[in-house]
Amino acid sequence: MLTTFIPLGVTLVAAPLVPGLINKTKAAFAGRQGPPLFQLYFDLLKLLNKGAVYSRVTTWIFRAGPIVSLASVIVAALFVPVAGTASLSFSGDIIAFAYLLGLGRFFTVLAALDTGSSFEGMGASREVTFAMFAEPTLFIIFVILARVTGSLSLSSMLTQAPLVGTPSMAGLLALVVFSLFIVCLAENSRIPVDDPATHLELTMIHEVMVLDHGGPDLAFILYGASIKLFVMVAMLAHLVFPMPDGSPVQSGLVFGSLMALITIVIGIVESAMARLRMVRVPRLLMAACMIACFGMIISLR
Amino acid sequence: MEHVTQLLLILVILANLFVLGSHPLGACIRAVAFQGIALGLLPLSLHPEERSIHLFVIALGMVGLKGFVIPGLLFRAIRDAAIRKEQEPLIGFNTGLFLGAILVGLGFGIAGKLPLPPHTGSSMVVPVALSTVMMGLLVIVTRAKILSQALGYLILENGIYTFGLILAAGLPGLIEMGVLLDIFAGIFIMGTVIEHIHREFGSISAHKLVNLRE
Amino acid sequence: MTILLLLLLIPVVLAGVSLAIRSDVWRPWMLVIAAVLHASLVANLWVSDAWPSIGTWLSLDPAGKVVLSLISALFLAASVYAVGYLHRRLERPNRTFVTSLLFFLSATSVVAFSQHFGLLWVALEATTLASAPLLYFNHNSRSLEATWKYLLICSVGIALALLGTFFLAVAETFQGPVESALLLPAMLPRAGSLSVPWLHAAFIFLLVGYGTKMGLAPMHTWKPDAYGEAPGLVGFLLSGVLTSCAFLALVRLTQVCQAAGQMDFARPLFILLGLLSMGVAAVFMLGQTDYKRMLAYSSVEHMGILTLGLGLGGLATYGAWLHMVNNGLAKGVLFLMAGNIHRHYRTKTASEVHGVLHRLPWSGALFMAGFIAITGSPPFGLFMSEFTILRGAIGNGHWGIVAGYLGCLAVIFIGMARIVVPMVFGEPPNDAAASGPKDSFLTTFTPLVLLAAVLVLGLYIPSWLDRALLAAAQLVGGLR
Amino acid sequence: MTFLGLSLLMVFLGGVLVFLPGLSRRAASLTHTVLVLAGCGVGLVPAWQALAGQTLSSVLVSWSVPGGQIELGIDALSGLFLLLHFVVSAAAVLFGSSYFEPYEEERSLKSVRFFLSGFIIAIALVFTAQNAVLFLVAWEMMALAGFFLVAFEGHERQVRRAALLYFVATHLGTLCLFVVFGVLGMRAGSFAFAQMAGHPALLAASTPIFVLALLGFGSKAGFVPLHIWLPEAHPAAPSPVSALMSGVMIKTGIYGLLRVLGLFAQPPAWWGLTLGAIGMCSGILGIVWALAQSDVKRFLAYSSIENVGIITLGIGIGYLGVSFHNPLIALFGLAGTLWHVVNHGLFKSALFLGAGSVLHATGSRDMNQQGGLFTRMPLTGCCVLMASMAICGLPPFNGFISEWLIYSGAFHLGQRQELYLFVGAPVLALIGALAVACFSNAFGAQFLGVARTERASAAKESDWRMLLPMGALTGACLMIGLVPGRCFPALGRAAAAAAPLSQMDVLGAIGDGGPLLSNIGLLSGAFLFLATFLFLMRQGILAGKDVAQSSTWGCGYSLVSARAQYTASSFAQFPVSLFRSLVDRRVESDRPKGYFPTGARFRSSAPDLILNRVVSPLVERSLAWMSTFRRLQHGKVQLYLLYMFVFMVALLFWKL
Repeated sequence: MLTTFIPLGVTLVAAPLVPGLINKTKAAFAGRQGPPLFQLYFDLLKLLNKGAVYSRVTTWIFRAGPIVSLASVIVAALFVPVAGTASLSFSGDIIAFAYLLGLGRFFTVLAALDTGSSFEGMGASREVTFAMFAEPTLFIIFVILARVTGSLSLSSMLTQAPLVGTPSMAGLLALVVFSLFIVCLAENSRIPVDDPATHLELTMIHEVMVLDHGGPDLAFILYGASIKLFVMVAMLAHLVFPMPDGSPVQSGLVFGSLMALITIVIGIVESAMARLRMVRVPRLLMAACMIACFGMIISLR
Repeated sequence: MEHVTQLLLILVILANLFVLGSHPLGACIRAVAFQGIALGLLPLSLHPEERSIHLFVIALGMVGLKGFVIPGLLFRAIRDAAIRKEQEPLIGFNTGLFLGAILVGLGFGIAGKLPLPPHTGSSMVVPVALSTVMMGLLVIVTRAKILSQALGYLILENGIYTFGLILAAGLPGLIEMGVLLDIFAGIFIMGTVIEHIHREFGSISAHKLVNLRE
Repeated sequence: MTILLLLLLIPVVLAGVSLAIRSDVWRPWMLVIAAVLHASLVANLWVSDAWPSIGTWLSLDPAGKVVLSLISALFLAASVYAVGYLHRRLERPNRTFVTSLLFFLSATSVVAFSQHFGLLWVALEATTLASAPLLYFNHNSRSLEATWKYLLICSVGIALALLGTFFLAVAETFQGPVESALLLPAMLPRAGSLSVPWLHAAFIFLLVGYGTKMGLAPMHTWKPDAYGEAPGLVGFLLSGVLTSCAFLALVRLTQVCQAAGQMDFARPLFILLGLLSMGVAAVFMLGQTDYKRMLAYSSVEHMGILTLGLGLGGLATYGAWLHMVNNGLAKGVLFLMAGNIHRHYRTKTASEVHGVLHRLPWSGALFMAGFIAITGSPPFGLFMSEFTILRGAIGNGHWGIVAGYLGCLAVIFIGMARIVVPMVFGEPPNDAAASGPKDSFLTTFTPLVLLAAVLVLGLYIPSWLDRALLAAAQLVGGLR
Repeated sequence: MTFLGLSLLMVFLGGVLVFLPGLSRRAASLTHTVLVLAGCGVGLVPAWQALAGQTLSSVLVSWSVPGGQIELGIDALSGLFLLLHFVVSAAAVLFGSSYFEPYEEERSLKSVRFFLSGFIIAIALVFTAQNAVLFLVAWEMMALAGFFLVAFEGHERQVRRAALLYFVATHLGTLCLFVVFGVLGMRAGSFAFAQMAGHPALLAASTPIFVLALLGFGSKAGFVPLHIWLPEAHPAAPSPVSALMSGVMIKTGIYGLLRVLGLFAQPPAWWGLTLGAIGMCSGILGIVWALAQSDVKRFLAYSSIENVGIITLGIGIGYLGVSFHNPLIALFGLAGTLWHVVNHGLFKSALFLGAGSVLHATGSRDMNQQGGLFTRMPLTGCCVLMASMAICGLPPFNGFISEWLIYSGAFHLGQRQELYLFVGAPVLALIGALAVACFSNAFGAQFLGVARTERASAAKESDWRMLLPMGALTGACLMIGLVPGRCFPALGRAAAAAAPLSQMDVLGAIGDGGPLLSNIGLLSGAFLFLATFLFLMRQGILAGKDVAQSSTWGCGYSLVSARAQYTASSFAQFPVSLFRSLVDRRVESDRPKGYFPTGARFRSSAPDLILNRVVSPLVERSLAWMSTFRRLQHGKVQLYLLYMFVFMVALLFWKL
């Protein structure tokens, strides 16, 4: 029974590496040395050892926000395959995956509104608006994969996708990966949609919602964000190149290199582009949605 | 007796045209009275062979009622309303006459559609009756004074009565009397209402009676 | 035989007596006495299941029996209300009012019994003349104008009906003189030998003539003026009793057509008139501002429904008969309540009347319930009859008629709701009207009984009434 | 079935005994509440038995109305709806007993209590009537009782207008039903549903019946073009009544639709597609309009339209499954639909009762004037939070279960060849995301942050008679969310009764549907376990440390006033601006002028798009056109006679 949870264990352990690698690539592009790869681990340890400061205005919902968002992401990570196998998979778990992410987002927004500050309200409103485009795109991708692989469980969808084999699938693969990549950037508030490293409250989206969290709560939030990023990148990895079904060590190596490759691509995108204007972000997400629909039409032939 | 019936029927049509074309209200009432008398005598000429008392009584009643009692009522109403001068119809006289002619044609047209009942005195009765009915309606529609509208109603009744003559035998006396009684009561109530209107509105012109509308 | 004589003579005798009575306070009780006697005699007819007749002209048949009992019931309710009403209106002498009401009762009873077309015409003309003074009770210029228009239009209409009766007589005697012409029981067996063109002409004239009495469009123009200006009580009697008598005349006409096999000539005419009346009522109801005129158009609509039911035949005829009974009862509630509201608020424009529920709780509730009943909502009887007529229309596949029928019902519901709901609910205007006469037992008890009757008819049709309606419907080719 | 009779009798007594002269106000309220609660309790028994699969004998009483027959019977489908009905009615009446107390002084509540009982009885009759005429009578009596309840505060012009709109809309809908049942009755020869089911003669008239049934039941259920009365009637009605209307009365439309469409043995495929299309556009439009509202009850009314959209989408998927002979899709679609009907009944009535409790405490329905109520009304806050999470379909609650079923039906449908079938899942996802936006906004604006007005800050928690029903309803939501596996067979039976599925393949589909649902139950359990574990971990970590209190981070600006917070309108301004063409958003504001602005004012409202842009102009134009005809009644008696004369001559020439 224990072996089934290895993929979850790998995810939990390796998740903070991904933001580290992204910051490393951005530093390399900027010609500076940048923080060490394991910087996030050290931050998490530091935060866990701190006390906490809560605003007088807030209720227990503010304290429950980080806990629920982390728990929901961890349970969602159960379904995502790591190196070909997932901890838990049943037909229809894609819906559970999406709605668990929704649950995390719901409680983060409530925690933001609880503080009663206008910045957090602004961030919450933007977060919820962008989610309105990301979710349908995600579901169109799931429908495409369900049509192609004939199954409704996330792990079998991603692993058995005969994408590379047939020529027509190459076009479909490109469309699906591209739209999923944009959704990943939007969900994890990376550069084109939101700048994780900004300090100007008016421009933030995700960061401003967690302004008032400190100490262990902030640790939970950062850790949850990194797991979510790891999970999305893992999905992309499985789509880009199907895992060889040889020994676990071999598929593990392939999976690790793919993850690193995609993370570096994210880093490159972040260093090459600036953040889009707030009005343009819905257009980008709408473009992702149209691309997915186009992929859907192609998959029908 | 055929030509006597023709004569009386022509008299009825003439009375109609006279009312349509003439100004003074008094003259119109007299014309309608003559029409009533002519109609009263018509059954005698239509069915000469029947010498039954029943026919005489009805004829006498008709002549008395239509010739003298009802015109008397109308004259009394005029005297109270103190209007002697002629009535201004809504449409000019010649158009009135022209319409009258059209209606006579219409009456004959409709009568033509209906097969002639075998044992009527003459073929003229049905068309004359129908055109008198239509003329009566025309008088009501085109006159401004409500008294002349009552007059038009009277002409209408005369028209219907001429038609009733065809089946003089068929219709039992009691019903005949009932019809006469109802017509008389109708005119009587109309007369009283006209008096009230005169007292209430100060005139009996129909233009005053338009404030009940949507 | 004696019951029939009594039924006809009692009102006349009491009319004479009430002429003699000088005090305005005691005279209205004459009405109640006449109504109670009349009702007890009719009840006796039902209990002993007797079919009295005098000679061949006056005899009772199923159709006449239903109409007679409806007349008697409605007159009983009206008389009880009239006592309360006239005691409140002592400033108006009610001598002519009470006597003409009693003449009205006897005339309508004659209509119910008459089997002879001529006698039927005389009786209907008598009802017109008897009801003219009733309209003029308020003695102001508007009611005078309404009376004049009522008299003129109805007299012309009835005159055309007389012409139609003569046409019918000619149609009958076309082959040669026959004994007892125009007598229904004699005419029906030999209806085959009627001359068809004359019968058609007679049908058209009688339809237009009695249609005027019934208030079918386009001969309905007198109705809004007459009901708008008459007191609520008179409006109720005209819309409940007089229209039923005119409907009976049309039924007699249909009997003749049925026997002569000319129903496919008559059906389109009935349906045309029915739908035209409902359409006109719908159009005129929408922008209506005066709630009494609204009830007049509602009466035009329901007459349209009756004629439509008669025209559709089969199941719809039974529905039409049931609808006649329901309509009479429901109209009672609405007109009497409109009378109460009018006297309290002293205005007829609906927009100036608000909060009737607060000011006159009983009248407001009954007015609202009456509105719900008259627009054919289920718990009340009108839904059953309208649904039966609809089933009749669906049965013989007239989709156009179904659409027109339901379209008019919908528009009329919207029109009436826009008038009644703001009147019943809302804040009452707190001006001097607050001092108007309040609800009293006499002015609200009878409408309550009528409403209860409509409610019972909606939920449970007693078997004796069901048999009577079926017998009446079978006269004109109806079935359950 | 005697239980059903007994329960209806008790509810009826509850309504009538109120009129006893001797009764004091408190005694009247007590008798009414106790009797109706007991009636609902007793009514639950037959519903539960029918759902558990027992076939109950139907009551047959001869009724001397033409074509009518009093026939009451409960099959699995009626059992499900009855169960929901009695649960929500009990909660609403208990809530009402304390909600109506402030109205006690100024007016007598006899009529409201009578009509409330009448309303409950009529709905129960609608669900159990097996004869078309009885169904119609119960249907209209429900509409009537609803009208009088909506017009409870009839003295206000706005409430009167809403009641009138509601009454006209239901009546027009009923007219369509007249034709539907008229045609069914005439073709099948009898008005009993049993005889009508699968009758061969019905096929010929299936299209008109389908369209008219859509119009008739759709206007009651609230499909988008016919929904115009819903956002007006619910805010006007008192809260317990709007809970009952939104939770149960709307479902009578769905029940009727399922019952009538279930009569046809072979439903054509385009039925499913039309239902799906209507469902999708009702869902999206409903939730977009909800987002733009600032009045909480109007917001909940629009959210009901959205949920009805989801339900209809489920019916569409179910019927597509039936016409494609795929029992799995059919079962998922229909079971998901029926489950969402029950779920929506539970959490929507809880939300309305929550709104009622807030209205009771603060006296205002405008979300922009509330704020910070969670600290003052914690229990109401918890119930509304749980209900909001349930309505958004978030995992530990029951909303997720029913949406999961509809999703899997949509996905299975998406795997078929036809292009247009893939749209179901993404549209449902968009609706879900919008729902998260709406309800986080609504809950945040009302309960979180700082109180924006002194009335909000003076709010007090409601008494137990308001909290108990809310708590029970949200508890039921959580219960269903955690153990869905056990409820699924009952839902399967109800779905089988709703659609023409053969018994055999239904059991097969239930077989493999069951374990999937138990997985989800496990999932929710795992999530809750993990959340408590993390909570304990954090408690452990913070045990030693110091936990301080300070003010929220205001970027250094310390004098933050409560009005600086994001209100419901400002939160919704950005998402609503993306749907500009769909939302008729009216803003009245005078901006601060000059260098030292004295004051500024901003007021935004979102009246109903269809009502203001389509229906009102249409009604005005038709009224104007009709009034041109009214000039015909101009008062000149001569012309009246001319009409008669011309008509007669025309008849003579036409027919002679």
